Amino acid sequence: MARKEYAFYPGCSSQKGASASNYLVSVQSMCKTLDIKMTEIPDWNCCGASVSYAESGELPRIAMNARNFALAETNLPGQEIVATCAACWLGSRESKERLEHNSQLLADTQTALKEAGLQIKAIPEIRHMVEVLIEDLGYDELAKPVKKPLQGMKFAGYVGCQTNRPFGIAGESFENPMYLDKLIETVGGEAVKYDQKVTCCGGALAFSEPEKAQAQIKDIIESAYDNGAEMLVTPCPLCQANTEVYQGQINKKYGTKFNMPVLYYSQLMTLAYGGSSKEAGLNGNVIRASKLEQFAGK
Amino acid sequence: MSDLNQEMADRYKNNFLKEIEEQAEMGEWVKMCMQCGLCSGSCPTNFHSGWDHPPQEIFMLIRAGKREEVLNSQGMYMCTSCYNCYVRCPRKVPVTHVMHGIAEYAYRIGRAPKAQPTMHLSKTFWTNATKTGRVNEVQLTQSLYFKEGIGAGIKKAMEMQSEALGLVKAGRLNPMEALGMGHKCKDIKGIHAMLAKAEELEARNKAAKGKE
Amino acid sequence: MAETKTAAYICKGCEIGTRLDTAALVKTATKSGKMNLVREHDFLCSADGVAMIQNDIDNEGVTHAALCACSRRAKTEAFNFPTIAMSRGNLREGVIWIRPDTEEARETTQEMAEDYVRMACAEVKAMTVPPGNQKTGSVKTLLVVGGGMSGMTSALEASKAGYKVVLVEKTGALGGWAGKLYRRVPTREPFKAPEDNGVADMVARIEADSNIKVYLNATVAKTDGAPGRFKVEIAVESGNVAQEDIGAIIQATGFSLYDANKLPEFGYGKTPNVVDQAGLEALAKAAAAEGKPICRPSDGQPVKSVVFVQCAGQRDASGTHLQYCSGFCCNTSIKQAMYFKDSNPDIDTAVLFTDLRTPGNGEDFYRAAQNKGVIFSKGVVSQVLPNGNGCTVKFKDLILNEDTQAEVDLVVLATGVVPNSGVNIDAAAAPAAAEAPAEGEAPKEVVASVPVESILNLTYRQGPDMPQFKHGFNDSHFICFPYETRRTGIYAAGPVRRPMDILQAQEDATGAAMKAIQAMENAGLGRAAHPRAGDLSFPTVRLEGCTQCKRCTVECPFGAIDEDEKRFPLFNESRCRRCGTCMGACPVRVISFENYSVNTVGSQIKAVDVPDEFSEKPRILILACENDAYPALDMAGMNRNEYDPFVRVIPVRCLGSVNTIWITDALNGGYDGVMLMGCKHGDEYQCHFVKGSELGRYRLSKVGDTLKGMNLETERVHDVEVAITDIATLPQKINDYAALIKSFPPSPFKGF
Amino acid sequence: MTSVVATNQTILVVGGGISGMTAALEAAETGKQVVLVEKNPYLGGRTVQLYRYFPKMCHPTCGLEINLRRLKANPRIQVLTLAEVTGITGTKGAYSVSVKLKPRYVNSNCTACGECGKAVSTEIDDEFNYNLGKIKAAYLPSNMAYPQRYVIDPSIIGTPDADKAKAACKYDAVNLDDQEETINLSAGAIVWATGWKPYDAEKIVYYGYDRFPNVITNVEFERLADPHGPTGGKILRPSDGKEAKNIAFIQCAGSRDENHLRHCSRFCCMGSLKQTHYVQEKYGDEGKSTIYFIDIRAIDRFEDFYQKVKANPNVTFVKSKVARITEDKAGNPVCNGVNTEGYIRYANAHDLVVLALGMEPAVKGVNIPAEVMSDSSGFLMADPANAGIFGAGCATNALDVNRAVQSATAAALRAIQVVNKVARAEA
Repeated sequence: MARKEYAFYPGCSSQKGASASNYLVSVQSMCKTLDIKMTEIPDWNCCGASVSYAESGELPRIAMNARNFALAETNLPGQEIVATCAACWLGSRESKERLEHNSQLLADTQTALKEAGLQIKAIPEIRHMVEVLIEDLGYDELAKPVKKPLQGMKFAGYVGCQTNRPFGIAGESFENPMYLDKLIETVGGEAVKYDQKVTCCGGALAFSEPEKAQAQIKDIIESAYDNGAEMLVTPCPLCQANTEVYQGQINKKYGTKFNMPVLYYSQLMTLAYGGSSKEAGLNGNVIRASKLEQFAGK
Repeated sequence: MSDLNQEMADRYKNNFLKEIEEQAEMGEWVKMCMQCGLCSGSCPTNFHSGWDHPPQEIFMLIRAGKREEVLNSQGMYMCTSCYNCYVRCPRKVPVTHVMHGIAEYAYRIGRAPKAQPTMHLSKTFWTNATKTGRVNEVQLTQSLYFKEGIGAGIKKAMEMQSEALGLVKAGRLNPMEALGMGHKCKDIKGIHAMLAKAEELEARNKAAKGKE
Repeated sequence: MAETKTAAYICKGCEIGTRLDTAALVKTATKSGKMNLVREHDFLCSADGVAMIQNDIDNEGVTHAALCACSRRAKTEAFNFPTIAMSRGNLREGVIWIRPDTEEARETTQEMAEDYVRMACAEVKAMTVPPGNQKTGSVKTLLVVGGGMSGMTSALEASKAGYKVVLVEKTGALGGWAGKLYRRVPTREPFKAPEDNGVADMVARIEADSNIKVYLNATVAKTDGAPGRFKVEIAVESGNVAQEDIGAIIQATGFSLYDANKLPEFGYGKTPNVVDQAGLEALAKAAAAEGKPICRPSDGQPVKSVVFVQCAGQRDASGTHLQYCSGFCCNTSIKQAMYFKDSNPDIDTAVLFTDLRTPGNGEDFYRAAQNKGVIFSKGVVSQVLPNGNGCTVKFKDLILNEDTQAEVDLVVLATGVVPNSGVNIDAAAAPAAAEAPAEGEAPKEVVASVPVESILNLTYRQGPDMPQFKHGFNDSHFICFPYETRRTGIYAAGPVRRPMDILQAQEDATGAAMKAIQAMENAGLGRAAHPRAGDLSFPTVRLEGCTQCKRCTVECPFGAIDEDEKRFPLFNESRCRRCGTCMGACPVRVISFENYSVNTVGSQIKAVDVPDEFSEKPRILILACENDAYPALDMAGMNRNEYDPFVRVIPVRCLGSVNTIWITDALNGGYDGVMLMGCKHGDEYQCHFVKGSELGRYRLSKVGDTLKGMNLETERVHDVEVAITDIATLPQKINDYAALIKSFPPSPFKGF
Repeated sequence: MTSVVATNQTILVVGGGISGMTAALEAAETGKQVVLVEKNPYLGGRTVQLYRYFPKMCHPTCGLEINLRRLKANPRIQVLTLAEVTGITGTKGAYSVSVKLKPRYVNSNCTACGECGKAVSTEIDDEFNYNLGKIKAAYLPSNMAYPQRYVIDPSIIGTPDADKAKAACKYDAVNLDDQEETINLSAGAIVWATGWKPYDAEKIVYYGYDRFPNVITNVEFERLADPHGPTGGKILRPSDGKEAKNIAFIQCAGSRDENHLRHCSRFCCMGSLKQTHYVQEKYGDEGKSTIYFIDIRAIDRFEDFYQKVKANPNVTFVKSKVARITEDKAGNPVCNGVNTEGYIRYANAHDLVVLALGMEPAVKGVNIPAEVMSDSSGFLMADPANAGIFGAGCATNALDVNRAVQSATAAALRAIQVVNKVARAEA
């Protein structure tokens, strides 16, 4: 019997072989150490993400999320839904809010769900992995299993948007949230101060408006470098992908020499808890975090 | 599609604000804007290259009944969903959602600007995600690159080759997905039925409005 | 009257004892001060010291005491001896704190102290304790002129406090502007919808109130007398005149809307479909009465679209129309827009504004209107053109930055308010009262737009109505004292005082009632009103010496002095503020107060020891306004900002009370210079007696000739404008002036 | 034990700012007994912390001097400083009020000679100057402080410094055994005039008041401009003491904002317009001011003042709510936003940014009986039942000084109505 059990909503990017598979790997290792049991919601589907707004109407988008709620509720009764992806978390939470505040919408959603042989009674709480860590366990608990503090390593905690706005982590300010810095410090690393902590990475516009997105990404990485960071740390798959994958393109366009690894908080924690490179999913980083790999090797 | 546009134009005569309030998701918030400019000032994309209309100008245009200018605007598609405007708005207007809502409406009645890249992305993403219930990242990427035809697609694919390769090496991009293998939901039928019903209901609700 | 016994007390505390030779000071008080009793004390303000003085008063029969210690502004709780005449010699802030503690400074510092001791002795001997005059009127009935929201509120609030009220309304019904309203702007949370105008309820309360006597269709034909004893004649419809004894007066005569006919560019008068805010209220009332929607005047069809034009003829920098903002129009237009939206949400309702001004909770009202679908556009209207049964409104949209236009059924112009303030007596009066042209024009034009009949018909020497402030309002010039008018016991309330909405007007009217009640109470006890509240002294005049030059009657800033049938000045004591301007003005010096007179100051000037021309010790007299300059000098002392040892400072009630004889006496007495310190005058004057410093300076400008006549450099008399905060700069100014004086040869009048 | 004479015909005024003083004086000058309770060691409230008043540009201390003269001349007012009302029981016409008196450690023997100040060495935050500077732990709060009596800061009690202060006093005015006490007094009516506080600037996170030294508040700016303030009237910016000649004023910092203060605070527009005069006064044409605004609310004749400032070529108006403040390499605060008149995106660097903070009623969280109602912003509302407790000044609404005094004068009458009724009943 684990000390905490949740209905796990990995989301499209955090599946095996998907763009954030290394996130998944590290989260699993981290949870193992922390004795958190995450049971995947059977046959969960995509949240629709914010970007699907233009094609889908409100109801179809809500229905998609409602289906996940129904599945979680029936198969994992009484468990809160935990998402690791910022977009999944936001999409689900927004859907929950609207369903609970708009009876017409709820009724229509139920009618749609019936087509899939489902219905919702009570919508479970929607939590982000980070909330579980700092609210249900707390920094002290998270510090206990630390075997190898990440001494002398400088990270820029890159919070980005969707774990931060509009809901955010309780007690944090939208403009200057501290939780990621605290997590970094909890595992013995140093969190550098820089002013791009909550700048948007361009999100989905990395695809459709690459110039705009990359210009923003440049600001973020640059500021991280300027303030002495060796690596970026983020809680969001899309932030991770955007800030990591496009560094090459940015170098081409701006003549910069960016080569900054971008990690997930869960990877740092896994390592600090004594996990291997593999368990931390370091092999999943396009820009290899060699310093961490050596650290893990020791 | 465009006759739906005509139908709406006729239904709301010159009252574009009412049209938006009833037809666009969260459109009822447009009237609450006090033109302080905080949203436009908070928007990340606006910094880098100008766009035709930032959020609060869109709101003002709607009130001024400038239907074409709004529906054709690129503005809504510049939204990265960063929610800066949303959390800062002194009138608590959910700016992000209003922008999304107007974009969806423009698209629905066939007035969205042609070849709007984000529009295209949005469409592609949704189609992709709902086809199997889960996103097929490779196909998504492909269909995005090839939106302007094979040539452009290959060019872009080449540009992005190193990135893609990197991802593949890192085990974060599964070439097999190109062949439609990989992630999908079991109950695809159920999902499609559900979505069909949802779209039907939504259409019915919207159609019911503004008809007294 | 007990016989006079004088005493001087020298304090040795706060280093006075160590810095000064107090034994010598005792000698000075005895010898040249000629005090019957002189005592030293180590710590005069201590319980023991105070007891000592009290004992002398009780058992030694001391009637006059000169306390030579700290400033008159310090230790007032301790040195509180209301039964005797008392002066203060300022040895601490005025001497040791502004002088260096050095060997070479010791002698001049001691001389300074000795002079201040002499001056304190001289002053107190010239003083008597004001007995207070019980003859002044004791009527406690309040007259309220104007039966609108403000007037009704003043009446009800005064009655509630137990006072009788006479309420005069020139129309046939109470209610005023508010009575014309269909609804009023909400006064309580949630500030979301117009509420009942509240008039009926107030009228009912007034009718039920036995304290309140109402005259309808009545005007004030004549107001004679002074606070506590006004005799007011009220002309009633029948042509009869009613007599009322009145203690104090509130003028709550409200406003008229600015005449929209002056705005042809906005189509007013060209089509009935352009109305002002009153017009819209009328339409709304009519519609409500018939249970119909608001209709277009031109053809009686229901209004489908309406535009509100804010600031129509207001905030006009060109000076053609009103320069000011009328404050309430934004909320009023929002309210009127709601008339339409609440009845039918489909009516297009737009408000065109440049700055939307909804202060305080008005912001909630603004939001509520937006929520109801009222459109707000930041735009400037250039033209409104009649167009069939509608109007074309041309305007520049400042947000979309384009010229555009709207076709609407109805246009409402927010034209703003013009005060019903009566006759502008200053416009007619002396050049001293003339405003700068830019300021002047608009108000005159504005005032001209309402019939200028006198409202109070005061029999005052200085005119029939209250003096007006900027733009014709009967406002106060003081930020800290919003009710201070220049007519004692007469207060303005509501929009006649400054533009305001109903809620503010009611608050304002309650405050005005407070002041009026206070004025009645104090008049009855012969006490002065603000700012010398409670002062029991009052001006006495030796008529046998009066030359009937009328300067006092003309100059009194408060219109306190009339002329009797024999052309002698007639002092109306309860109108008097005790500023002393009349005393300063009087060329034959027949006007004085018991505790402040030509003599109390003159004797101090004479008391100063003026060394001979070989001593190289000039003497400079400083006459400092007690409200600002003297405190500034005090604080200079507290901050140890040193200044020249040859100055001798005498506080005066106001520059206006300075009689030129003091200056000529000083110069004749061998003083080398005279420095006058008074408050700022002119448009932004800071004089607490309004015109005091201005009049004082006007008088002093004449002294130049006297100086020439005496063959003295005109710079020897120097006037500085001083603010209470000039703590660091004032000593510098003194030193600079002293340096200038030292550059002149010694006064030739020394030793005569 | 402090003794106060008070009966059911006494009016208690809570708050010794300009509203409280006005209410107390107007009532007393009408012959009523008044007890005036102030939590600071001095009277005058926030107005005495202002450099100048709009629109006359005159000095608040000028009016304060008059009011203090009125007060000194009036035997009917008893003043309690360092005092806070902790509880009220009873009803209209018969209240029993408990007042907590904090120790001043200096008794009425004090002559304000200043020896104790010279003697102590400990320095404490200068609250009068919004902590922009330091002062000795034995101090006279300001030149105009009334009572004109020193204060010894509790922090040095029990330290040698306190003993030095005591030793330095020749008049036995320092009493280190002074204890906090709570007294009870009766009152027939109560005027609640506890005024306002500036909205907490740190809550507007995107302006970075907590992060950027050169982002300050409008109330702090008043102290910088005041010749008797911490910088001797020089407008120097906190980060490096450099003369701040290019200054931004951000309107509606907290006001008109559902995330902060829902109401419009009324005075801030005029306040900033006034403060542009300070910049002009200090630096002439070298001083540049930029006002970022939504609507300029210069109501009634204040419009004249606005027009004058508008005519000043050194003042720029930008219709825009600044979206975010950042800091450039030189440590200059940079205002980022969009000018809504023409949609010009700007990122303007300034030497100093002044946040025109809104007004929050200081009433919040104070124990006043239920019969006193406050609106959702915390401002006291006129009680329809007209009980015996009346709000005055900025405790009731966001007001400028002039309107606060009006409100206080009205409150005085309402209180008098109650005690007059009591008097008639008792007669």
